[in-house]
Amino acid sequence: MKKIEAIIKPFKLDDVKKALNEINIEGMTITEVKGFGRQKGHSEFYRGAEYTVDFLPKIKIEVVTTEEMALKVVDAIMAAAKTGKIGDGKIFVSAVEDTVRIRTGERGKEAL
Amino acid sequence: MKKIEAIIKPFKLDDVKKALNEINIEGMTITEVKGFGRQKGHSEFYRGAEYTVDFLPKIKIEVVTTEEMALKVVDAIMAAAKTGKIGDGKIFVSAVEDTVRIRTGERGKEAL
Amino acid sequence: MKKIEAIIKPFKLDDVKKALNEINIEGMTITEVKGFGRQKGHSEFYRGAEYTVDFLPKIKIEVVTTEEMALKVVDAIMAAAKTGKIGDGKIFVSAVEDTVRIRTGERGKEAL
Amino acid sequence: MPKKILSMMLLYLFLPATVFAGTPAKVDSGDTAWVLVSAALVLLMTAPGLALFYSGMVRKKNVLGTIMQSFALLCIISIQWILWGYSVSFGPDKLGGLVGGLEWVGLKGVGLLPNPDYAATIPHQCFMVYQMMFAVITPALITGSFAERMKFSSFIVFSILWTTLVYDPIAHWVWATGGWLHDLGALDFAGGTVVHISSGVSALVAALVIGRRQGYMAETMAPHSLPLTLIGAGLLWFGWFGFNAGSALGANGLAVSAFVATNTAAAAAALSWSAVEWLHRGKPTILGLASGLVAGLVAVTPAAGFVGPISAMLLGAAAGVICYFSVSFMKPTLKYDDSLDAFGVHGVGGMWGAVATGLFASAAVNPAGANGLFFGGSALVGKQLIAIAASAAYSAVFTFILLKIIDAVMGLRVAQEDEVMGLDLSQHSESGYNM
Amino acid sequence: MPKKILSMMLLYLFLPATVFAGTPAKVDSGDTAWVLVSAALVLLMTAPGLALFYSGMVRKKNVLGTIMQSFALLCIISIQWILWGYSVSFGPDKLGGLVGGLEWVGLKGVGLLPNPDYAATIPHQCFMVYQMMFAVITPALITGSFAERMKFSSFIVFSILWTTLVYDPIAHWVWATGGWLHDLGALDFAGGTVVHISSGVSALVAALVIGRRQGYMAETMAPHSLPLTLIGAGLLWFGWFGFNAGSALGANGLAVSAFVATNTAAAAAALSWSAVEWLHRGKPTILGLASGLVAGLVAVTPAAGFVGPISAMLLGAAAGVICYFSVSFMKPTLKYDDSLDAFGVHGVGGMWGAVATGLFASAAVNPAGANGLFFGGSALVGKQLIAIAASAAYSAVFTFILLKIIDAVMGLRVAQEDEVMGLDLSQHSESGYNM
Amino acid sequence: MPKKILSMMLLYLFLPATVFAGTPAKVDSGDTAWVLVSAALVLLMTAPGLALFYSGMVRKKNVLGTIMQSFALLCIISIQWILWGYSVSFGPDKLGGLVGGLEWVGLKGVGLLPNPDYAATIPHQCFMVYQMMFAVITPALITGSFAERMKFSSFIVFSILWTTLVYDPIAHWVWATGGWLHDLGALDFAGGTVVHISSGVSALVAALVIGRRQGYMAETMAPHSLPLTLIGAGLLWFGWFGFNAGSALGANGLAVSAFVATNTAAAAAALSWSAVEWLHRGKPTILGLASGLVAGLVAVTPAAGFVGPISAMLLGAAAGVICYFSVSFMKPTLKYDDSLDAFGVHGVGGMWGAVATGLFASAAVNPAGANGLFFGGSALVGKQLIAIAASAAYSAVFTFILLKIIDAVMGLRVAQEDEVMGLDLSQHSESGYNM
Ligand SMILES: Nc1ncnc2c1ncn2[C@@H]1O[C@H](COP(=O)(O)OP(=O)(O)O)[C@@H](O)[C@H]1O
Ligand SMILES: Nc1ncnc2c1ncn2[C@@H]1O[C@H](COP(=O)(O)OP(=O)(O)O)[C@@H](O)[C@H]1O
Ligand SMILES: Nc1ncnc2c1ncn2[C@@H]1O[C@H](COP(=O)(O)OP(=O)(O)O)[C@@H](O)[C@H]1O
Repeated sequence: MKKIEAIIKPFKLDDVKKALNEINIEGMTITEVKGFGRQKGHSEFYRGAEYTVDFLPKIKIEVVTTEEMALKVVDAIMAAAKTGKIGDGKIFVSAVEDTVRIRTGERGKEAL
Repeated sequence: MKKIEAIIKPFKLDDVKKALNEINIEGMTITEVKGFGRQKGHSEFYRGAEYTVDFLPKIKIEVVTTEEMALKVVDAIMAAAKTGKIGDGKIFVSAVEDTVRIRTGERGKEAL
Repeated sequence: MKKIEAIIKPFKLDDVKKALNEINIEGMTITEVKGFGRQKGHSEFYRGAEYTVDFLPKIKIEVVTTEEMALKVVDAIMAAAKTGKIGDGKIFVSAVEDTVRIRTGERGKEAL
Repeated sequence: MPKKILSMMLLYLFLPATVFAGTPAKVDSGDTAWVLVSAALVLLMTAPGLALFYSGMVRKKNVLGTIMQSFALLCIISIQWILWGYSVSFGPDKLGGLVGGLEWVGLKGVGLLPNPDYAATIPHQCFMVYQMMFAVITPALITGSFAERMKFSSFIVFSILWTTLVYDPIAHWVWATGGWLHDLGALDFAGGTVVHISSGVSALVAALVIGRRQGYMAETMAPHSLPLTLIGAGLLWFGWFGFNAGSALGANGLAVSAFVATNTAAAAAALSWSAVEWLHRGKPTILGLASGLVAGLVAVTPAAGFVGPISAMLLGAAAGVICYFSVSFMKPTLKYDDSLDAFGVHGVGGMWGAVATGLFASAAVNPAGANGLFFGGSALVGKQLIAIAASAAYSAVFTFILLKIIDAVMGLRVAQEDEVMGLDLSQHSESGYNM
Repeated sequence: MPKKILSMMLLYLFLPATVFAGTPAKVDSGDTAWVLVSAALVLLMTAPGLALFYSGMVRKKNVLGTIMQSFALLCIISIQWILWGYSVSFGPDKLGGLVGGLEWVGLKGVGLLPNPDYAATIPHQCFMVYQMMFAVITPALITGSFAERMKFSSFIVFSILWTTLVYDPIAHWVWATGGWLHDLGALDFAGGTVVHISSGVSALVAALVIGRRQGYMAETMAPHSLPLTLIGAGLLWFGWFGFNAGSALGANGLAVSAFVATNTAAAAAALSWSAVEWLHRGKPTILGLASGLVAGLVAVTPAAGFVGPISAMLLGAAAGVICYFSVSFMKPTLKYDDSLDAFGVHGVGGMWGAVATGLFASAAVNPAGANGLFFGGSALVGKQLIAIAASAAYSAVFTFILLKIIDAVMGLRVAQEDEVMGLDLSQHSESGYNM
Repeated sequence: MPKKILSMMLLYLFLPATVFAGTPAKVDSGDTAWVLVSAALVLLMTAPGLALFYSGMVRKKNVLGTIMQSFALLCIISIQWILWGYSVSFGPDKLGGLVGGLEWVGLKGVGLLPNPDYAATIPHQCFMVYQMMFAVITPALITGSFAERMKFSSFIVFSILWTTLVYDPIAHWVWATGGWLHDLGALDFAGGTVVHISSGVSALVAALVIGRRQGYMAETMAPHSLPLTLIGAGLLWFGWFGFNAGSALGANGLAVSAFVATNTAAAAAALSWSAVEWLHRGKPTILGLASGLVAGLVAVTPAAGFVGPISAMLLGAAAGVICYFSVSFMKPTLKYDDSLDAFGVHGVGGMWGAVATGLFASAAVNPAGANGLFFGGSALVGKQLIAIAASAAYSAVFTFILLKIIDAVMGLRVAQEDEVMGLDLSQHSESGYNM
């Protein structure tokens, strides 16, 4: 099994969710994160003080899926999350050894 | 070493924490996440608009532990987090190559 | 490729970011998490009730990087995040199979 | 012709008989200004004051459900009061001091000239609308005890019945011309008995009948946003000047005296609660300070127009200590779940205030009052105890009966999974925060 | 000598001619107290009342931009009003009832003695500053329609021009001595036409000219913090007593009557909105209740000083239902993005209120008013319809022209990526929350 | 018999000698209504107004600790004032204008009849309680300078001593019958010297003695919730009408004039601050607008009852610019950590206001005042400068001594790890938000 972690721009979440549903991915977990990268941050002013904010809001999507589906998932996210502008984000793929569904105790692919 | 990631219902956190402490797991990290799965979401109404909310609040628990303990941890979480209703969540197991304790520089099992 | 996940004390974030930039790490993702470990929590009082809080605020930093850089990253974080007091946190290292840059479709090291 | 008849009928339906506009000679503009401001201030106490004070203390998933209860009561009781509540409370006495008659239903006869029975220098409707705000806040206080678990529909039914059957009669006993506690000589300047004892005791009964929240004393139920609670506490203090000093029904020396007593008791109680907590827990909390100030405001309510500033200080300081103990020891010992301490602060504080009025009242401050025990009057304390006992017993019994009937008919409590999900989503399909 | 001349010149520049301090015989202290309090209350409605009501409903990234619009208007119109706005609105009539002259520019001649044309018992400046607060809140109401997407600089230019060219003349028509709608006999006690119809209709035009938000009807645009909105709703209710009962310009029977009507209509509308929603959606929401109460307050505004409590109840109940439908059916059907329902609540509610004044007004409540249709007066409704049509048409046309010109000159809308980023960062370089 | 003696003794202990209820002939109900409302408004400024204004600007971990300081002061100074503060400030003059005697300790002799020395138409206790609210807010203003790092216990000790030894005497100098600055003819309508200069200068000294926050100028210390700050700013503006227009001590032309001046200066300063910021930074911020409006309110405070609207506009516009520079240039250059700009806004704004009173005051507005430089009076500015110098020097010296003593005895600052953890947990064992 593979875990696909994608860091995307927050306003792309709906599109990505739809793209994943279209390829029958029906489970995912998302987290609000902050990203630092090439995308420039911005300045904020509070009275005398100027602060540079370079951690920008991003959404992390995690999908655990079968090896076969993994590539499709990556492609689907890529297509849906792309704006072409700096800061679109990254996708990381890694191995997952086992999955368990808490409700039933099913393991492996059954549990996805 | 293994990393056990469990996505659970938020109100089960206390039970899971207790179950883990009972098997002498004394370190863990939790994150507020949102999950999409088979569990049905709900509708919200704001004046004229109806929004369907299908990302539901979940807690992600991460425990890094030894291979030997990994199974015990999975079982403990499963037992404590189960309600038997859809949406109880998933447990994912993956490999961790190394662990470091920042305070002391200890590595590997020592660092857990 | 390696993924380095570090759980650190929140007020050390700026130092860690600087340390990483110094070794030319220019991408990272951070998440607000809560940690349970040896570090003692505290009590809070709300009228008649006393609650023990033992999940403490921490920051999780995730950096995906090349095998060569991985050790440097670990060392940089360790040096920057250390206070020497309990609760300084952990660093976990694991394997990442692939990375994709959404904007360009680049894969592998190019995408970092 | 038919048109004229129709309009006459409508006139009869829509208008109180004696409504005449303009300012009759006897209306004093300064007094009217003060009582109008006071009415607005008491409204502010309920919404958003109490709504915020309470909603900051609940868990995030119940923030809207909690605010909703106060706002809904403001709307519902505003209508109830005009249709029948004012008449049942202040209408011509029936049954020898027990209840008001229905002569003033729909505000018939309640016009813009003063009614000297109640207030000689302001329009009768001004008195009516000022009293309305008291009828609004009283059931809202109860909501603290069953917070986070009551069905919204049952809550509405309960509130209308409770206001009509419990609040309105007790208001009549104490404040109406001919009310039996009024004639007995029990003193309640601004509502210690009528507002705080009635709501506080009913709150205890409600907490017992409805039962504890799931996870009570096991899970953390820490306040989700103390800044909200503190905004509420500030607005309550501010609004309470309308509540207490407004009860002088004019901008005169008595109002000033009540204003000073109110402020002093609130401050003293906040400090005494904090001091006891500092000794007991090692640190003073801001929720403690806020709870203490409310306890002081509650306790001084019946006494405000009868005591001098130093008496108010002593009375308030005692209130902070007494309510601290009721909340920190009595409640955990007896294990009832009075979630936001409606009984612990309003019930206990209200009873202490009623007793304290019997101790600290001084005819030198208000000749229309009486001397309390410390000022040589021995009769007053007894009357105060009768008023406490009567209103507490009546509230307890009727609240119990009402809740049992409603429980049988439609259920009091939300379903178990709805309680886990929270009132905001389960009762109102909304989330407090979408951040 | 030159120094004396300089000081004389400065005196002339800086001071209204007839300013004299102290309390002239005719000033009534109670009336003055009430109108000063009312002016402060109406200020509170705008900032922070309306600012919070609106800002809780937008997305987190626009919270400051939304609050900023109300606060900026408070500052800008406060200055505009003193420099020329009051004169254009209430100055000596010009053009046969269309506009005020410039005689009172810079408050020249607007002193501390009463001006009996407007209010015989309070200083003229007291009337001026009370009216100022109305001029402040009116453009602030419009901001709900173009929330989350308007350029701050363009917003400022629009607001100054709109207030001068739309609000000030309409205020003159309706309230100034010699204003043509005033002389026609159209009734508008506290600003149904002047405030709510003018702002509501302009809001609709603005929503259409500026266009929908990106992602409208596709993305979730749920309110980011309903507790903020509810604090705002509570402050609006509280402040509206100043708005409506203050419009009696004294602490008298009329003020009391308006106070009671205001409270009653708000309560009835909140309940009727909630009831319809409960039937339609299966649950009552707190945003619904809050919207309903504002709808009731809007609708009773023109009527407050002319109707009794039961009329206010009926008028309010209808307002809740009518505005519910405008917001829940009309808007989604016609697909315009009146983001926070400035038209749906203020425009529609204001028109209903103006019509309802023609139905429910009763000379028995206020002899200075007239009888509406239900009380045997057949002429009033027609006059009300003329007032509605004139103010709506005038507002629509001028708002359209103004917006088109500003769009051509400097653009109305923020850049696309700025809209995605939010107004807080793009217009003000600040974040609402740093938690 | 013994009982009667006891009650007499208690009477003597608990009651001011001349307390008599009812409305004596000379009390004016309109004036009393206005001053009571004003007292309530000034209370609202401190809690929750200032508490929110300040607490929104600190980091999340200090939100409660910051709110707590304002609330605790409200309680503590309310008691201090009754026990001895009012007597030290306004009691019979001692030492030739330097301080009040202890004759009025415990409000002995401060009753419900007017004291014509201070206010001829309202009860003496009404004046007393109105003045109490000024004594409450003044030390609360200082808390902005040492926010996020002061020990709570030391803060309390400091505040009681500071109010007694600094505020009370300065209030006596300026406002008491016989006070030396009063007799000198220095003008301070509502507290520019007494409230803002004294607190602002003390704030600077406190910032210097306590030292900078850990991480100052290195870490981000962005406001955690600007919506809280904006609610506070709105309540401050609203409450300031009580502060300034209430200082007329009646609902008369002077109150109206002060009301208009207050509103105008606030608006002008908010706009000028925003304009300068727009030029300097490229964008106007809402925290800037809010800071500007407070600067305007501060600056107009001493002048409110002596200047016309156009003067107020100029005075306010200058205040916005001056305070912007003090906050944006002076503070970063000199590198002191006046965390929430208590000196930058209140100290600097207060001094400008006191000078501006010497420039813009006009006897045509208030015959009880004097003509400032621009109106032909050359003497006033000098007196104003003496008042500024005296109060600033006295405040600075005594604040320095007090802080040094407290530091030696019990420490001023929380431990290093407590500062990192935040005041909420370390001082009060509570969290502001549990979301
Ligand atoms: N090496 C990395 N490890 C973890 N996260 C990364 C890494 N590089 C980038 N990211 C994440 O991806 C986001 C986008 O990266 P950025 O360099 O801004 O633009 P782009 O995706 O176009 O290359 C960052 O905000 C960060 O969250
Ligand atoms: N393939 C997946 N990858 C990542 N997270 C998942 C996946 N499937 C489910 N989840 C997480 O598990 C939660 C529960 O899944 P759900 O399908 O609702 O019920 P159940 O656990 O009973 O099968 C989801 O809300 C989501 O957070
Ligand atoms: N086995 C573990 N798995 C995941 N996270 C852990 C584990 N052990 C510790 N942590 C994280 O590291 C943080 C610090 O650990 P703690 O035991 O308090 O101190 P130290 O890092 O000094 O050993 C914890 O708060 C938790 O977030």
